[in-house]
Amino acid sequence: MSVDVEKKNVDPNWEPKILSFSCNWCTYAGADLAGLNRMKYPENVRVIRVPCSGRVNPQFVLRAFQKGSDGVLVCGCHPGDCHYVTGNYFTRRRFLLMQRFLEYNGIDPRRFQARWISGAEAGKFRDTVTKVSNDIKALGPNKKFQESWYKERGESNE
Amino acid sequence: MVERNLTEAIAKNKANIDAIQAKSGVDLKECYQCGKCSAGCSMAAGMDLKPREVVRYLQLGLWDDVLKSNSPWICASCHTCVARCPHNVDIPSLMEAVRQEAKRQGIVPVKEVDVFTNVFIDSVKKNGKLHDLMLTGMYNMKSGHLMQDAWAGAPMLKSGKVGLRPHTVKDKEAVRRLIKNSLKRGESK
Amino acid sequence: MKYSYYPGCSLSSTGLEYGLSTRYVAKKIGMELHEIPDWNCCGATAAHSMNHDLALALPARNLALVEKQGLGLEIAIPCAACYSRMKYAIQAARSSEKERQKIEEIIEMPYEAKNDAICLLEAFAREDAQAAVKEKIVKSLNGLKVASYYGCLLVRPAGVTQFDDNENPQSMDNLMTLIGAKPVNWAFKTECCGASHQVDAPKVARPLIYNILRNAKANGAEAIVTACPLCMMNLDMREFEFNKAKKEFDIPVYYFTELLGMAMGADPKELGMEKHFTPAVARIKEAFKRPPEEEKPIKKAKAKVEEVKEEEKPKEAIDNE
Amino acid sequence: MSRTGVFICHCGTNIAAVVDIAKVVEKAKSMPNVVYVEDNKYTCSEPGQQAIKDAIVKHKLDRIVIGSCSPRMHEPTFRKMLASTEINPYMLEIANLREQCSWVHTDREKATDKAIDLVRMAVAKVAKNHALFTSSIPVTKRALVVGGGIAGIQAALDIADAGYPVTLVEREPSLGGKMVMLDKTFPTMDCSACICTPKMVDAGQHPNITVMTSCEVEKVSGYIGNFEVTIRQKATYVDHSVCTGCGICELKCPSKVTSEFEQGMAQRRAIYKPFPQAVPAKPVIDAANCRKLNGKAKCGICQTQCPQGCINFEDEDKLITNTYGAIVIATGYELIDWKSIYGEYGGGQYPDVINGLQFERLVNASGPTEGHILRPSDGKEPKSVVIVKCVGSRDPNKGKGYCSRACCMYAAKHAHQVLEKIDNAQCYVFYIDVRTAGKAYEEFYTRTLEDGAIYVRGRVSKIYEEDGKLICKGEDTLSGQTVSVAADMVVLETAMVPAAGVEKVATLMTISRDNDNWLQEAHPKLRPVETHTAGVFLAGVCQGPKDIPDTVAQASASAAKVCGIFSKAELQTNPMISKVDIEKCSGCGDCAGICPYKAISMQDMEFIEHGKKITRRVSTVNSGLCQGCGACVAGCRPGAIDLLGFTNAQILEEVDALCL
Ligand SMILES: Cc1cc2nc3c(=O)[nH]c(=O)nc-3n(C[C@H](O)[C@H](O)[C@H](O)COP(=O)(O)OP(=O)(O)OC[C@H]3O[C@@H](n4cnc5c(N)ncnc54)[C@H](O)[C@@H]3O)c2cc1C
Ligand SMILES: Cc1cc2nc3c(=O)[nH]c(=O)nc-3n(C[C@H](O)[C@H](O)[C@H](O)COP(=O)(O)OP(=O)(O)OC[C@H]3O[C@@H](n4cnc5c(N)ncnc54)[C@H](O)[C@@H]3O)c2cc1C
Ligand code: SF4
Ligand code: SF4
Ligand code: SF4
Ligand code: SF4
Ligand code: SF4
Ligand code: SF4
Ligand code: SF4
Ligand code: SF4
Repeated sequence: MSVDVEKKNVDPNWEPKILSFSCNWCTYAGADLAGLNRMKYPENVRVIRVPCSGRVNPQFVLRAFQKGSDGVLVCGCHPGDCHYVTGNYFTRRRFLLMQRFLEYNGIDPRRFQARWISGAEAGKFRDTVTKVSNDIKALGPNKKFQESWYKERGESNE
Repeated sequence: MVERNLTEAIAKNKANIDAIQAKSGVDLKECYQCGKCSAGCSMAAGMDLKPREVVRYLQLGLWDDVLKSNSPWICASCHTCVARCPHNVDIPSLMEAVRQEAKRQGIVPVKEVDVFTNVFIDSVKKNGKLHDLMLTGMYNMKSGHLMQDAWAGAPMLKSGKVGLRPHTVKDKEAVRRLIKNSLKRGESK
Repeated sequence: MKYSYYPGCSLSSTGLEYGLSTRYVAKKIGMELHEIPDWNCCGATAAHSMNHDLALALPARNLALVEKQGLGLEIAIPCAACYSRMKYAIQAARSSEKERQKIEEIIEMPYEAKNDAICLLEAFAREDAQAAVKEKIVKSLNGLKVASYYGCLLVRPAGVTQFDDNENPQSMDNLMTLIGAKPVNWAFKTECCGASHQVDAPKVARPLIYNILRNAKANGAEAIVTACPLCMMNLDMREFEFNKAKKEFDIPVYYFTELLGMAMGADPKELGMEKHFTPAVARIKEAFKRPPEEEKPIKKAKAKVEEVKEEEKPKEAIDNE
Repeated sequence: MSRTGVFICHCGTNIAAVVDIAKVVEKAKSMPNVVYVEDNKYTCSEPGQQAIKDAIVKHKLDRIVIGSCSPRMHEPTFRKMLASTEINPYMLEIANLREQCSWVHTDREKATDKAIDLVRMAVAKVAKNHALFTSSIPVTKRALVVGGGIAGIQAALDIADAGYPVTLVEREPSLGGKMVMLDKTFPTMDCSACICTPKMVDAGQHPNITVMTSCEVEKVSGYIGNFEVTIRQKATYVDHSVCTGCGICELKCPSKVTSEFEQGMAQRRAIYKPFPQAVPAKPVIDAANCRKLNGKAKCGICQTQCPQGCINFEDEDKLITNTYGAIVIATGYELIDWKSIYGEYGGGQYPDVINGLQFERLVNASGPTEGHILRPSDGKEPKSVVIVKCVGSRDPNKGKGYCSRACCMYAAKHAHQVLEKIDNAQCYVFYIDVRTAGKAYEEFYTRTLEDGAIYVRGRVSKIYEEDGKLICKGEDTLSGQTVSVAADMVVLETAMVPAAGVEKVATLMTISRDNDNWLQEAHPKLRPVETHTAGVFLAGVCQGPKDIPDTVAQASASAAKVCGIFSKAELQTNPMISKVDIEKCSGCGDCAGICPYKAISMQDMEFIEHGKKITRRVSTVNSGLCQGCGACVAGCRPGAIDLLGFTNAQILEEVDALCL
């Protein structure tokens, strides 16, 4: 199995680009609550609002890595608490498949995470985002996947 | 009773109190002063500060009162308080941490407890096992309670419950080193 | 039923009877107790009053010796204080690699925290032991009313000992029922007896014993059973002392192993029972002479008859109308 | 080319203090399709909204992006605003610059960078937005109320009085819930039965209310306006249509069991009404305890005795299905099982340590002691009574972390009753705080103190029996003294916990529960009776501990919500639902299997292909049922199904915009 990129020649000011798909009912609400409570967390995570974590196509994740994202986080309601009853069960299944696929393609599985955060768990949102951000910072920029991805197609990564 | 200046107390003792929280693993904020600990405490009758009050005084920064209190020395570590506490405040750990700190500063509010502890450990240091006769004898001597429980001596000697000769471990040196190693590390935990 | 065995200092001194009776009963039921070679004192309450690391290291040396012993058995511990200290040490060593290494450094021996510790009471409360005990019973205590006293350290802190309920434990009561005694429902099963403070703070600690005895008496107990040499020593010796001032209590205190031994037909001397401060032999002998307790099945049968009757009555009522 | 307008909000200083608005505006100007950018102090305010409207006209905008607070806050506001312009309300995206940017970051430069990214993502997404249109669905003007306590009764009465039919489902044999068990109610001390039973009777006789006791909801499908609900009518073995409620059967039944209604302090028969004023005033057979039905004996006495011949031992559960436009849940609470968690209070071994509801029955004139406060153990009058508050409440270690909210007041009530009814009584109340947040509540508490109740501030550590007395050991934390009271009886005011089985109800209605299993309202302050499932409302304690005044207020509020729905002939649907491209659909049916609302069905359709008519199975979405979760979309391999408002194209644009 191929490993992730070494952290050579990384600009010390480098900030990762992290994308978080967050379900409207739980995690997005939790993130809003974190705001209401004036909690602080790293700036490098950008949230995309989706109605349900089950809405997240694997295609979105692929595209994110392909376009230069350093990490992707999918967040939804706790199993059993999905606003749409079962959406997050699909998320869970798809997530596992996706993670395996990414790993196979040489992406550290830590770059792709799924978490359950309820609308009340503002603190958990903050902690999760902070942890993921630190983890990915430690991993360094994600290039490997893009390179191989593009090379396969005989294109450059620029 | 003197008025307590909380502004001063909290500012002055914050470091000490933070340290005691870290050492005991107790978060003083967890306690909401319900008093269930004091109410069930087996030794409360002999304490100058009830278990709840120990926590309260620390919450308010009244550190010196707690250091001088006899409560940490009297606590029997029976864990009744924490078992019933709604917020799981580990008072015996707190008591232990305070007692060790007091002792470090040479504050010994209950001499007897200290003597007992020292004599006990001395006995273990000497033989690796406890020698009851030596424990009682040395304790009575050092604490000044010369005749305490002396009535029991004869019948116990007779029944063989206490012996003149101590039981000992074979590898006394190992136990001695172990004690030395522990004490040497001191509060390095 | 094979255990490593840590008797602790008391069992060869103040708790002599406990040691004798344990050996007796264990032998009877085929429980193997392999004494840890060259064990040392666990430090009891004194070590952790003095120093945190010492409180872990003293028991840990014994635990390391068990590993060296190489039998791979659980360790049965008769004394509640020793038991508590061992459990703390095991928990600490298992809590983190750092903690475990620290312990190894202090005791200068390898220690992997492989073996579990249980209290002797638990060993006897297990199904296999209970079945074996049942087989060896030759005499019944004929409804002798006993108050089972567990003290604090067997059941608290629950997270450390993980044994029985910490307010109303049952294991000793069950054993007592097994030998024909009748456990009383009382409220001081797990109240603290003052432990070491009976020596160094007697003024505060004495009333604890007094209250325990009083509640046992108030609930009709004819005897108290214990599973710890410190509890036993405190209760037995101080009851004797109270009675010297004013004859108030007539409640001998036993080790549960003594009562098991007696039910198995032991001679009190074999168990060391004549060594108690508060005389203990007569009470048992008297109990053996009592008329046997009514067997339960008879009661059941009676109840059945009643039930049928009750059902028949209304039928008649219908016929009448 | 689309013409996007971008509006950045300062929110006073909420956003502007952290985000460099000028820089965001500057950057936004160069984003694709953006033709106009401005910033406002308060975008949601009247002038703020007007500014947008003006800009739309002046710059011929066809879609807009607002950088402001969370879309969860003002998306509806701005959609409504757009409805009065040329632009479709769905041609709007909001960048969350407040909750997810200025409020959570402090580094001005980094926060500004993030704000720019968020605006860029919104600008990218909005370019792919389409106009969406709501459609309307008819409303079935019939309500279902689940739970027949005071909350359910009040909600049913209010809806019925407004002229709509209501079905009131209660799983016990009678309406009434807890309130009808209570003796007097604080703070006015009116007789609970006197104010509760008339309401029960009103509900039972109301022409618009169908009371269904011994019933439970079995299945729910459908959506707001049209819920299809299956109710299980449990076998009662008594034909209520002919039963006159004469009670002969009850008198003759030989099987006695402990009465739930009397909290275990009296007996009832196997054929029984829970209490005399039950509604309906007709008995049911408790099959588990009936000797005939449980097979223990032939019996059948009730059948032979009943003059009406209503007993039918062959009765079976029935399933009844009906359609409802809205649902109110009012399943209430039960008291925590303190016996299993408080060994220090005797764990239930002392009969004279009772809970609050048992006390209510003891003081109740129609209770087992006819209103005399007597000890369950020996029927003697207790002279010294200890009341312990917060048992299982505010105790995360053993019970629940929350405050049960009504017990402070009913503890005061109980103390008052002890002192009033027992001569020379002593009453001690152990408490941690006295919470009297209600009109006339503090006055009520003060009166109890004047009655002579001794309040001791501390939690009781242990209760045990010695010499016939219950010794309660506590600390009076105000004096710092450990104290003990030798009581004849102890009343534990125990925590409220959600009614058993609430999980099932919640799952059926797809509403969420909080960590303690209370049903979750849509917003703790501003939508306290709504749930996240449109058309399902909450009333009473099922949402969280509360007393009767609050329960009734909430019940009426939920009734008003229901009436609000019923006042409309039709409902507007959410247009953000999934849509199938039948050309691409392979007919695999995966989506239909995924949809949690069963909104997708597979249908055969006729197509003209190469000039030939062929029939193909394709997926169709029921717009009334689809809730817009998008699970089907992620599961469709050919990409034939898409979610309007969150299309694949829109989200991919967002991803691309970020990763630029
Ligand atoms: C000891 C005590 C004293 C009190 N005294 C007072 C007082 O003096 N004044 C005051 O204001 N408040 C008092 N209260 C509080 C009061 O009891 C509650 O506020 C009130 O009863 C709540 O009513 P409810 O309808 O929400 O719940 P409940 O009364 O619990 O009613 C819920 C009903 O729903 C039914 N149900 C549950 N689950 C289902 C299901 N799945 N399907 C169908 N039906 C179901 C239940 O059987 C029950 O009939 C007291 C509470 C206690 C415990
Ligand atoms: C310092 C403070 C902090 C608070 N914090 C919180 C909190 O954090 N959370 C919380 O939930 N609650 C809080 N509250 C309580 C909260 O303010 C009230 O519950 C809530 O505002 C009540 O709303 P209202 O509409 O009933 O009354 P009001 O807000 O008083 O509104 C009444 C309106 O009616 C108008 N009016 C009055 N008389 C007439 C008349 N004769 N004709 C026409 N108009 C009239 C008034 O001008 C006013 O606009 C707080 C209260 C205070 C004092
Ligand atoms: S029982 Fe716990 S919460 Fe209550 S006063 Fe004691 S330490 Fe504080
Ligand atoms: S552990 Fe100490 S403070 Fe706690 S109840 Fe026991 S003696 Fe009291
Ligand atoms: S639109 Fe939102 S951010 Fe702007 S002023 Fe209103 S509340 Fe504040
Ligand atoms: S006897 Fe018949 S009519 Fe009378 S209450 Fe019973 S079932 Fe109803
Ligand atoms: S059959 Fe007999 S036991 Fe059953 S309800 Fe009727 S009378 Fe009661
Ligand atoms: S209402 Fe009062 S008694 Fe009840 S939980 Fe809250 S504080 Fe305790
Ligand atoms: S999953 Fe896609 S292709 Fe399959 S039936 Fe549904 S819409 Fe058609
Ligand atoms: S979007 Fe969700 S609710 Fe709508 S059809 Fe698809 S799966 Fe069903």
